Order: sequence, then C-alpha cells, then structure tokens
Amino acid sequence: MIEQVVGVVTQMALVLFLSPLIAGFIRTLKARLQTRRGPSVLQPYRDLYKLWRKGMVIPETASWIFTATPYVLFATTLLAGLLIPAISAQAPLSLFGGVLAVVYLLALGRFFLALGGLDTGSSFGGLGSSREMTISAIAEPALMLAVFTVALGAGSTNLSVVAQSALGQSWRFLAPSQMLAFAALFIALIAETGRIPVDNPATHLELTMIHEAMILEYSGPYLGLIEWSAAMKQLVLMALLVNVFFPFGLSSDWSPTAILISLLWFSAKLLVLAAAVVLVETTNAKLRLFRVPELLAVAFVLSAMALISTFLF
Amino acid sequence: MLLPTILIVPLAAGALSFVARRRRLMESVNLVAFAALFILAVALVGQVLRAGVISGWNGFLHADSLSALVVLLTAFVGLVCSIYAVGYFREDERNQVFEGGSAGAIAGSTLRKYYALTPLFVFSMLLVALADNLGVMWVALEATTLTSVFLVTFYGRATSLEAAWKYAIIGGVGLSMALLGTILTYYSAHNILATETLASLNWSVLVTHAAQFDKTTMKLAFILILLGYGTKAGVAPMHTWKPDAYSEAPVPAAAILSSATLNCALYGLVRFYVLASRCLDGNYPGRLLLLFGVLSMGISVPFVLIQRNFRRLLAYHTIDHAGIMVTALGVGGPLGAFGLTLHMTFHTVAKSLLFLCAGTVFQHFRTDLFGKIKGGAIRLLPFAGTVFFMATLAIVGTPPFSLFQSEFVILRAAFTAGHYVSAVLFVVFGVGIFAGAVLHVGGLVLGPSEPGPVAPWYPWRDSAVLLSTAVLVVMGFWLPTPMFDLVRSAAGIVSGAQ
Amino acid sequence: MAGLLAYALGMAAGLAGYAWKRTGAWFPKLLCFLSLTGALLELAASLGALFSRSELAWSLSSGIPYLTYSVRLDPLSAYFVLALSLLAAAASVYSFDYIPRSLPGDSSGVFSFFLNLLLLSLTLVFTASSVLFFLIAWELMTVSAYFLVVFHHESEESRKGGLLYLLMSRGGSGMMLIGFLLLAVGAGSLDFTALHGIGQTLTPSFGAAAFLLLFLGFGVKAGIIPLHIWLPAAHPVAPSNISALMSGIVIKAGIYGMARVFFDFYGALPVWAGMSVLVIGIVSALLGVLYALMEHDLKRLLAYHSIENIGIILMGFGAALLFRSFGYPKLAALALVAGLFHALNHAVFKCLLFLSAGGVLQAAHTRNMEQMGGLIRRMPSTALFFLVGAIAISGLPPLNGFVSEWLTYQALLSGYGATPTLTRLAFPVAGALLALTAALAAACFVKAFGITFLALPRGEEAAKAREVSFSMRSAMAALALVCVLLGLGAAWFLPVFDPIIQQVLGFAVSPNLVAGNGLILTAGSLRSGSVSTAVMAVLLMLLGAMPLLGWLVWGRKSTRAAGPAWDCGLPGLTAENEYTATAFSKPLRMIFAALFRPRREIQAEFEVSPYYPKAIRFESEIEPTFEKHVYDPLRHSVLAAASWMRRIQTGSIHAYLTYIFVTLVLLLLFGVRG
Amino acid sequence: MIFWQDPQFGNRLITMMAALVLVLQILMVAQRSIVGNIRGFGIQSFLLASIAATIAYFNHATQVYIVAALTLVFKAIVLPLILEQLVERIQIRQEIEPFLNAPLSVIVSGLLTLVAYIVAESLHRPEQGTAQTSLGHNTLAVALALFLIGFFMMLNRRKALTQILGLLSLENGLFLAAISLTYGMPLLIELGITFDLLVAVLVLGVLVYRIRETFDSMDVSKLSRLRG
Repeated sequence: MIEQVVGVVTQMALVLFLSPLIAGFIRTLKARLQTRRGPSVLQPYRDLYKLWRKGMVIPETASWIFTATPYVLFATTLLAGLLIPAISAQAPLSLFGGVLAVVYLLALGRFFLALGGLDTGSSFGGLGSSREMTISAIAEPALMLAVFTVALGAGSTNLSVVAQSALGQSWRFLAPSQMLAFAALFIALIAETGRIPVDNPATHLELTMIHEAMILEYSGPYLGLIEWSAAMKQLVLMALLVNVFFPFGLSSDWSPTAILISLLWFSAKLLVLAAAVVLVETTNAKLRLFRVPELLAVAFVLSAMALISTFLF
Repeated sequence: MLLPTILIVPLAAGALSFVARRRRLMESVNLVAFAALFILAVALVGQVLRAGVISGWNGFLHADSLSALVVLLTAFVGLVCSIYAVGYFREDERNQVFEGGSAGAIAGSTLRKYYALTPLFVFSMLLVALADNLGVMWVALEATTLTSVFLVTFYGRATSLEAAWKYAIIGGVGLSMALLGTILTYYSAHNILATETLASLNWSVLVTHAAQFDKTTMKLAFILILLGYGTKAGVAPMHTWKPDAYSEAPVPAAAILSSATLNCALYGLVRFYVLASRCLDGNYPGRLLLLFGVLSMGISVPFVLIQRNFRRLLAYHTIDHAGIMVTALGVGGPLGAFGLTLHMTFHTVAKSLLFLCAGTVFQHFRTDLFGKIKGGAIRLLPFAGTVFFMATLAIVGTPPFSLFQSEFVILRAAFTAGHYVSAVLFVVFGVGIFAGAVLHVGGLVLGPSEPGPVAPWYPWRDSAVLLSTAVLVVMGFWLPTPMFDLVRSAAGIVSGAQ
Repeated sequence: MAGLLAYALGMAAGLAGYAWKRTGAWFPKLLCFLSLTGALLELAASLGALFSRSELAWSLSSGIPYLTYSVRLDPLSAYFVLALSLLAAAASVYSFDYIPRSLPGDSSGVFSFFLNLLLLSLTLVFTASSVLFFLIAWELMTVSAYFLVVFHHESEESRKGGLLYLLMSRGGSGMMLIGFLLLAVGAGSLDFTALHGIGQTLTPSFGAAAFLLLFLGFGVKAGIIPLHIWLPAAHPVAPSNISALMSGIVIKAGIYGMARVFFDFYGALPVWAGMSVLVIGIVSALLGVLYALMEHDLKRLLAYHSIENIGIILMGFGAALLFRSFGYPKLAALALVAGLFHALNHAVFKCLLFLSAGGVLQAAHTRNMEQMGGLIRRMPSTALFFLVGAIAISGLPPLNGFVSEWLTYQALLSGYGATPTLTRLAFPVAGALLALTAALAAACFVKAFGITFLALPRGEEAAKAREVSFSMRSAMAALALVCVLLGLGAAWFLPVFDPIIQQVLGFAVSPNLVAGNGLILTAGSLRSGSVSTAVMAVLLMLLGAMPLLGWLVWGRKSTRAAGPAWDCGLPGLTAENEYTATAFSKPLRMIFAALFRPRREIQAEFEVSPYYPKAIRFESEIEPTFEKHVYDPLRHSVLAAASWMRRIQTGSIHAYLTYIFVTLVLLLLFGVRG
Repeated sequence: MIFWQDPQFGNRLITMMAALVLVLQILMVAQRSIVGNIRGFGIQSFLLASIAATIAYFNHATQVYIVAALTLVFKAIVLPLILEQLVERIQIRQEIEPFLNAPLSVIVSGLLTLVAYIVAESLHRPEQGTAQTSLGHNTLAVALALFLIGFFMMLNRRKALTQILGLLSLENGLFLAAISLTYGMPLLIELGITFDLLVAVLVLGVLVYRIRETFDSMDVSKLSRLRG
C-alpha cells in the first residue's frame, strides 16, 4: 500500500518535472545541430514560470469550454502518465487502465483541445482543430496496431505485464516484429507530438501550423498548462516507447536505490530517443498536409508487417 | 326449405326492381333483399355446421360447408355493396354522369339496369355455390357472365363497350372450354356409373366413385376445366379481361365481380380439383395449379409497379390474389386447403372494401388516374382516404390484417410440402406487389392536397365502408369460433378429407 | 405486461382524440403520461426478470393456425426491453412539451396513437416467442414507424424517406420470412423454444441459406452497409422524438433478431458465418463514420453514426460467433457481452443526442449546421447534454461508450491468441480499424458540437434561439445521467449479462469480467488487461483540481481580462470568419477522395480584378456511392423490365385470345401425357 | 340382320357425317363472306342434329331425339336467322378480313386437326373396345378439331360478328363431343346449355349492335383503348 503511494507520488513528480527538461533538451540539441547556440536546456521551466505569473485574455466569443480545456488536458495527460511504467516495471496505476486507457485518455484531452480551438470563433482555431483531429485520426490505426503487436506478444494490454514480460525475455527487441512495431510507433509518436515532418511546433505561419493554431487564443497560465501538458504527453509517449521495447533497468520495486538506478537508465534511454527525434526533425522538411497520410500509411504498413511477422516467427 | 328461399330472394328482388318505377323503391328492394339474404346465409351456415350437408329439391341443391362459405361471403359482399350503391348512384346523379344529363327519368332507367341485374347476378352466383350438378353449376357460371356484361356497359362509354366485349368473348371461350371439360368428366365417369340420369353429374355422387374414373380422360378434363374456370377467375394468361371490366363497371358491381365472382370461379375449380385429385394422385393437378398460380402472381407484378389508374391497380391485385389462391390449392394438403379457404374469406372482405374506398375517391376527384390527383386524399377525404390506405396495406399482406396470416399459412404449407421455388417466388412477387401498391396509393393518399373543402360524412357510402372495415380489423385478431369451424370444414372438403 | 396495457390505453386514447377533434392542452399530456406509465412498468418488469433470473411467459391461442399470442420475457428479451423502456420513458417525458410545440394541434391524437403502437409493437417484437406472432409484431413496428416518419407528409422529403424505409423493410421481412420458414421446416413447430439450437439439425445448405437470409433480413432493419440507404433518408425527417426512438431502439430490433438467431437458434456456426458478420461490421462502422463526417445536416450526421455503431456491435457479434465456432466459450461470452453492452449504450446516447438535436432544431428551425453556432450560450443545458452524448459516442473515457468499445478491443485482441488459423490476423486488423473508426467519430463530434454550439451564431434564427422547456431538458438530463452511470458503474452493471450468457452459453460471465469487488473491469482475467472507469473519473477530478489549487495559491495576482479574438486585423470578428462544417471535414474529404469522389464548384464575382472578389460561392458535394452504383441501376432495370412486360396487355382482344389458345394447345400436347 | 339395324353401320354413318362437319368447318375457315359463314354454320348444325338423330335411332336412346330436335330448331334455324337479321340491320361489308389469308388459315386448321387427333389418340382404349368407345374416340377427335378450329376462327377474324360465329362453331364441337361420347348429357343440362347459348348470342348481338353504333365499324381489332 505504502509502496503504491510512493510509486504514484514519485511517478507524478517524474512526469511533471522531467517533461519540460526533455522538451528543452530537444530544443537545445536541435539548435546545436543547426549550429545555433539556442536557449538553455532549462528554458521551458522559465517559460512555464513566466506564463504562470502573466495575466490572460479570454476571447469574448469563448464559452466555458475554452476555460475547461486546459484543466481537462492537464488531468488526462497526467493520468495517462501514471498508467505507464516509467522507472519501475510496475506502473503505479496500471491496474486501473492499460495501454488502451492511455491512448483514449490522450484522445479525450485532444477532443477538448480541438473544441477549445473551435470555441474562439477565429478561423485559425477551426483550422487547427480540423487538421489536428484529421491527423490524429489517421495516425490512430498505425499506433493501435503497433500497440496491439506488443500487447499480443505479452498477451495482455496491461502495461506492467507487458513491460515485465519484455524484461523476462531481453534481446527480444531484436525480433523483426518488435523492430517493425517500434518503427511504426516512432512515426506515430512524431505525428502525435506534432513534430516535423508532420507539424512544426515552432511556427506560427497559418498555412503550416496545426497545434499552435488551436491554442492561438490561449495566454497566461492556461497557455502554460497547455504547453506543460504537451510536454508531458511527449514524455509519456516516449516513455511508453522506450520501456516497452527496451525495458533495460526497469526496477521491479520502489526501493530508493532501485529507483535511482532505473531513473538513470530511464533518462539515458529518453535522451537517446529524443536525439533520434531531433535527428529526424533536422534532416527532414515539414510535409504538406496532404502528404502526411502517406507517411502514416507507411507506419500502418510497418505495423501490419510487424503483426504478420509475429504470426510467422 | 332454406336453400330454395336463398335462391328465390334475389330472383324476386331482381324481378321487383325491374318493374319498379321509382328509384327509392328499387333501392329499398335491393337493401331489404340483401339484408334478408345475409340473414338466410347465416342461417344456412348454422344449419350446415349442425347437419354437415343439407340438400333440397331432392338433391338438386346441395350445400356443404364449402358452399355455405361461398354463399356467406357472397351475401356479405352483396349486402355491403347494396348499402354502398345507394350513396354511390345518388352521387352519380348529382355529378350528372348519366347520358342525357341529370334528367331523372333517364337516370331511373339506367339505374334499373343496375338494380335489376345485380340481384340476378348474385342469384346466379348463389346457384353456382348451391347446385350439386356440375352441369347446372356450369350453366350458372355462364349466367354470371351474361348478367354482368350489361353491368360493365353500365355507363355506355366507348371504353365500357370495349371492356364488355372482351369480357363477354373471353368469358364465353373460357366457359366453353369448361363445358368441354365437364363433358369429358361426365364421359370418364360414364363408363363407371352407366346411368343417363341427372344424378350422374352430381358432384356428391361423382366424388364417391372418382377413384375409378378413366385417368387420361380425367387429365384432359382437368386441363380444360383449369383453363375454363381459370379464365373466369382471371388466372394468367387468361386474366386479360379483368382490368378492363373492373375499371369500367360501376364500383359496387366491380366490388362484387372482384371478390364474390372470383370465389365462385374458384369454387368450381375446387370441385373438379377434388375429383381430379381423387382420380389421379394429388400431384398432377397440383403441379398444373402451382404453375398457373405462380405465373399469375408474377404477371401482376409489373402492372402493379407501373400503373396509372387505381381501379386497374386493384384489378391486378385481384389477379395476384387469384394466383395466390390457386397456388394454395396446388400446394394442397389439409394445410394448403386451409390457407385457401382462409385467404378466400379474408380477401373477399378486404378487396370489396378496397373497391368501395376507391369508388369514393374516384367520385370525389372525378378521375381514377393517379397522375390527375396530386395527393392529399387524406385531408380531403379523411375517412375514405385513411381506410383506402389501410385496406391497401391489408391487401398486400401487411399485419395486423389477416391476409398476412393466411399467406403465412400457405407459405408454411408450401415449405413443408417442399415446393421451395414456388414459395420463394411467392415471397419475391409479394414484395414487388407491395412496392407498387404502397408507392401509388401512398402517393395518392398522403402529400399536400390542392385546396378544397373537406368531404363530409357520406351516410350511405361511409357506413358501408365502416361496416366492412370493422369486419376486416376484427378478423385480424380473432375469428369467431363458428366462422373458424366453417372455414376449417370447408378446407376439409377441399383437401378431400371426408 | 401491464406496460402493454398502458400502451394500448395510449393508443385507444389517441384514437379517441383523433375521432373527437376538439381536445384541450391536457390531452397530449395525458397521452404522453400513458406511454410514460407503460415505459416505467416495463422497466420494472425487465429489471425484475433480469435480476430475479425468472422467466415470465404468457400465451393465448387464437383461432388462426400458428398464431399464438405467446409472450416470453427471457433474459435476452428482458435486456432489450430494458433498453426500450429507458428510451420510451425519456421520449415520452420529452414529448410532454415537444408534441404541443411542434405538431399541428388536432394531430397529437393520431400521433401518439402511432407512438404508442410503435412502443407496443417493439415490446412485442422483443418478447414474442412464436414465429408468426413475432413477424406480425415486426411488421406492426415497421408500419407504425413509417407513419411516424411520414407524419409531416406534406414535405416531399419525408414522404420519399418513409417510402424508401417501408420498401426496404418489406424486402428485409421477406427474407426473414423465408429464413424463419426454412428453420421451421427443420423444427416441427414454430415456437421459439422449439427453435432453440435448431441450426445444428438442419442440412448445411439449409442452415447456411437460413442464416444468410435472416442476417440480411435483420440487417436491413439494423442498417448494415450496403443495406443502409433508407436509414439516413428516414431517420432525419421524422419528428425528433421519433428519430430518437428509431435510431435508439428500432434499429436495435434488428440487433435483437440477430442475437436471437445467431446465439439462440444456432449453436456453433461455420467460420465463414462469423467472418462475414465481422467484415460487415467493420465495413459498416468505417463507412458509416466516414459518411457522417461529410454531413452538415445535424440529424443525418447522427443517423450515419447509428450505422457506425451498429457496425461496432456487429464486430462484437462476429467475434463471438468466431470464438464459438473455434470453441472458446469464455471469449465468446466476452465478445457477446461487448456487443450487447454497446447496443444498450448506443441506444442511450444516441437517443440523448437526437433529443438534444431536436431541441436545437426547435430553437434554430433548421437542421443545417452551417446556420447554427453559439448556441451554448443561449441553451447551456442542451449543450451540456449534447456534449455528454458526444463524449460517450466517441468512446472516450470515462463514459459508457468507452467501456463497451474497450470490451470489444479486448475481445478482438484475445481472439489473436486463441484462434489457431490464419483468421487470427483478422482480429487485430479489426481492432485497428475500430480504432480508426473511434478516432474519426471523435473528429466528427468535435465538428458537430463545435460548429453547432460554439463560437458565433451563423444565422439569425440561431442568434435568437431560446432554451427548450423543462420537461425536454429533464428527459435529456436523465439519459445523460444514465450515460454517466453506465460508464462509471459498468463493473456493477455487468452481472446483468449473467443470465443472458447463462441462457446462451451456459455459464455466468461476470465473475471473470469483474474484479476488485466491482471496481475493476477485466478482460477475462486481471492479467490480460483491466480498466476502472470509476477510479479514472475520480483521479481525473483530483488531477484537474491540482492546477486549480495552484491557481488559487499563487496565481491570484495575475489578471484575467476579456478581449476580442485575433481577427487578422479585420474590423471585428464576424460569423463569416468562422470555420464551417464543410471546411472542417475538408482534409478528410481530400484524404478519402477515392471514396467520396467530391465534386466542387466555385463561382467568384468580382468588379475590378479577380484579386478583389465581391462574392464567392463555393459548393461541394460527395457522391452517394451505393445509391448511385447499386440502387439506382437496380431500380431502373426493374422498372425497365416491368414496362417491357406491360406490353402483353396490348388492348387487342385477338392477342388475348391468342394467349389462351396457345396455352390450350400446349397443354393439350404436353399436359395429357404428363 | 338388315343394315339399318346394324350399329356398326350406324357408327360408319356417324363418323362419315362427323367428317363432313369437319370439312365444312375448314371450308368456313376459307370462306370469305359473312353470310356464307352463317349458312355454313346452319348446315353444320343440321348435320349435328342428324348425327344426334342417328345415334338415337341406333341406340334406342329416346331422349336424344329431343336433343336432336332442339339442335335442329335452335342452331340450324333460329340462330342463323337471328344472325342474318343482325347482318341486315347493321349494313356491313360482306367481306371478312382475316389476319392470316385463306391458304395459311387452312394449313393452320389442318395442323389443329392433327393436334386433335394426337390428343384423342392418347385417350384411345382398345382393351375396352365396345362400339361406343371406338366411336367415341373417333368423334372426339373431330369434336376437338371443331373446337380448336372454331377458336382459331375467333382469333383470326377482325369483325365482331365473325367472332360470334367462331364461338358458335366452337360450341358445335362441344355438342358433337357431348352427343357422341355419352349419348348426350342429361336432358336438363342440354336444355340449360342451349338456352345459355341462345342468351349469349342475344347478348353478344346487342353488344355488336352498340359497338356498331358507337364506333361505326365492326372491326374489334380497333377496340384497343384499354391497355396496361
């Protein structure tokens, strides 16, 4: 029982306070690769702090949906973060919802975010919501199928079980099915977190922006909450990826030492993955909106092949 | 003494209204006669249920439950139509449709044609049902044609002449085929019975010896009978006179033609079917009947799907139902027979009702073309319009109306007897008929109506409609026990269980 | 059964009211009250039957052969009666004010006559236990629904929709009729109890034929693709409380029939059967939601979603059939529960959505979403209830839609491990497509809710819309509450399925599916996956409260002002700047262009140069694939054949005589020796 | 015994007359004038009447005499008179325009006779070879032929009146069948049938008259306004 509480608290803290760091790391690394100096790694913390203290402007056209959205987004993302194994193979709340719950919680958040975008009445909001819902919709089957492939391997949708079975048989990630599924999930991750080549988080150009367009009217603490949730979502998905496929160093209990070691492992894996993301971002240009489906189709095919190969091997 | 009375009443009524001068007199004579006739018919049913078979005029007249059923249905239709006719022809006078305009005298002489001929028409149908002798039955059936020809020409339009001519000629040919069939039956029986007396053509006598008849002759006879009485019943491909005659005759007459006369023709067919299935095995007549039944169902579909005139639409419905009943007879067995008699009962009520509603609509809009009526009958004729739609749903076999149940019985019989193809075709054609009927009648009844006063309650016509509507609805859920027994024992006679 | 009586009373009263024209305002209220009583009584009866595990049967034989008025409330029936009575209660409460407001005065009598007839016949459909009686009840349901659909029969659209509905239903019932009779050939009797498991005793060909016929026959009513085209035509044109009932429960009659046939009359079916059901389910779900996305008629959109959800239900059924034919009863139970539960859930939230859409219609006087907007301020509670329904139907946690979709996923996933052959691949693919469907549904309802309720009103009607009356709101509230309860209390609700599964597969299911003393929902076992909507809901509350606390503690001093939204520097933000429904669904229209074949035309009027247009008219429409490529050719060929056939009635008596003559000669030549 | 008491001789006589009737029928098919047709029908009926009489004489079946007398009176005398009167009253061209020309019609009639014989053949029962059955099966063929050819006349001719004639000769076929197969139906039936026939002719006559009035043409192939 006490262990449960420790686990929940630790993981909550982890998700809350590690996520901006990852975002910052990605930003800095990207700048460096583009031979810019770039902001400090801690810049996201500063941004959040600043936003938190700023006043905010609510559009007159907006209704309570606009106000509720940040809270819902925050809550769903954080809860999703509690359902996944981060540093311990035993995800604290995995009993209350497996991988399906994670995906659908994120979907709930997105649902409200899109509504918030429409609520402002400005055409950017609608544009953003439309594109966001479209892309997430066509990203869904690839994501799910890849997730299924993993789940089928473990014979469960409970992420703890999945992680433990992965632990049980290490080097499993070398199996072709795992590699393919990983590739598919990686593309899905890029789409979900809105990074190049699907979306450019840094742009405010109406032709290209998706996520930014939705939250264009948000300001102050609300904007802060949304940015933070975005960072958390990124962390959650990356954690899911690394821990399901490369379960090295996942501690099996919540003793301090174990936590410490696995925390190191965890951050190391995250950094590697982040580096990979950055690599993709810097080496690719953003795709036209109607090219994105092709990318995601590739992802779907990959995961389908992953499925078939589990059937074969 | 009951049987002769049943025959005399309409005869007398006919004669009376022939000499009658005033319209009221003719109307009342008809009303009284048919009311009396209905009571007598009910009495007959009672006696038959008690005594089984009753006969009169030393065996010349003979009534078993099948005849009783036909008599009852005929009397019912006659009653309803006589009530309706009063209102109908008064409306006609108001609309001045008779040649020579509204002049009462001419109208009177024209009306006499109806009021004198209809009772004779009914009389000949009753004789068909009550005559034991197959020859007499044939004569009576011929008489139904002859008496109804002038009902078809009632309005004296060119088209009604044309219709009457087709009706008379085709009917004549058909009945002469039937006569040849009768002669051959007599011949095939002749060697066994070897009597020249009248009794040797009595059905009740023949049926007992049917097993020993000469088989080939019987086959030939049955073919001719099927074609002959099939013509009278409007079974395809002998159905062609039907839509013309029905759409030209005055509506009450058309109602009688389409329900009661159909029953009589089928009655004749059934009598010979019993003989044939006794003589040959049931298969031979069965296959023929199935062929013709399914054919007539199928032939009526396209005409119902594409139809401009709602009285012709109803005529094709009658062809369809003739097909259904013939199929039921062909399926045979106690179950098929039961389906036949049930369907005969239900169809008689529904179809006559349908014609009456159509008549009211026709008189209100002064046309029977769907195209001319933009729709909205339900607003202009709240009662008749509604019942028209309802009865249409009933006639295409929509629950809760009872035709669905009888058709279900027939289908079940067909499936248990293994006639899968016919049964499936039955259902398919049924869907087609349904589509056509609902398409047209729905468009007629529903929809926006052109402005106009809402029709009042027509005392005569609407009460007649109301009467048979009530009967129709009640029969959907519950059949009175004596009625049910009658239908069942009639089915027993059809299936030859004695 | 007292419920039936109440409905009958309602019908009688309706007729009376119709006959006796002048009735006060109390009259429609009385009628609604009658149907409400009926609904409540049935609710009690069904709950009693479900929890007391007692079958109550009652039979009365009529003169007509095979027609026995026999009614049996076994668990399966009781379950559907439960759904029915929930909806009926809500609809009749809703009607208290709906009927007087939106129907011509004297027609309320005949309206509620048909309404009560519909409810009555639905009850009979769910409870009838002999073939003929079932068919009669079925047709009664169809016909009464038809009259309700064409109730505003002055409008061309509703007549066409109703006609299409009636004709296709008749085709369906024709197939059902043959199917049932084929079954009945095997069993001597026509009683449902005698038909139990009859599928095994039939010869394979008969069994297959009967199965297909019944599947398609019921499929017409359920609106499976490609037999669906009547559904979006008929449901929207009906009065809203009727659309709610039709999309909510009438199409479930088809589902009930399938459940009855697949799992009661048939035992283990061959693999192709289950596979075909699964595939049809997938196709219906996917195409349904895709077509829904393209609609901007609010009620048509909802109607297409009914097709989608029917598809999801059929996925459950198909999986159950497959498991059964592979011999995994436990998985079959899981899949069956998923399907049945989704049937109930869909009934509830679809009814909710249609009722609130009805409110919107009453306020905005249009079904076109492009004319709406900003309604959340003028009708807040309607908006809230619609939002609840939207979240539920999008399958988002923690509401009931999520639970049943979760169960479906779990069933499909465990199918992979269980089934040996190559068919196993079908399951995860089905799951992935289900995911796609759900995501698209979410997108669609973002559009529906956002365009309808949020931002600025696009039409002056919408601008002066008013909140609907109390009774209508309370009906929606009740259904919304049921959505929440079924979502959070799913684990507590599951035991309801025990008697059903007991009846079908012979064991109780809830012990495997419920853990953590009714808090956690599992897929067969804790290990194979579990979820707890209740805990999730609580946690969401807490976590959502966290930033609020933070706000209260630190964020006090930060100001909170209201200002105009960014309008690209134009003078003021107007409704013209808003994103439209058409624009919202544009990306998907482009992506799935192969399916939609969109046609667009743009006309620009300009004075000086094409760069300064005065007005731009953009119109775009998608191609109705099935109507264009399947049904129109069919209709045309049938009509052509008919008009060709009609030539035989030439009008020439000589031709007529020739027909007879030829027939005679042929029969003489070939008949006699026959 | 003397030949006029020998039933065999009687049968020969009857078959011969039946053959004559058939020939007459075929001649009527070829015949082009209406009046000629009517006369032909008259003779045919007369022959039938004499057949009836012969049968009555050789088989001592007294009631068949009455039948013969009836036929003589009605069919051979009354009906032709009525018809000719009708022809007088509605002055129509004496021509018959058949759909098929004369030679073709005759060929068809020949074929129909063949059909009739085939059918009659299948009814032949040599094993029970009483005089009557053999006679029956000969005359039955002729009767069927008359029937079919009469039918063919009805559908081959345009004029209303000629259709009536077709119907009548068709009825003659029936009569031949009745009289020769079974020595006549029971008397009452015969009466009924004859009476019916008379009424039918009257009814049809009235119709013809009114058609003539309304359409001022006798061509019933023009009566084709009711279709579909």
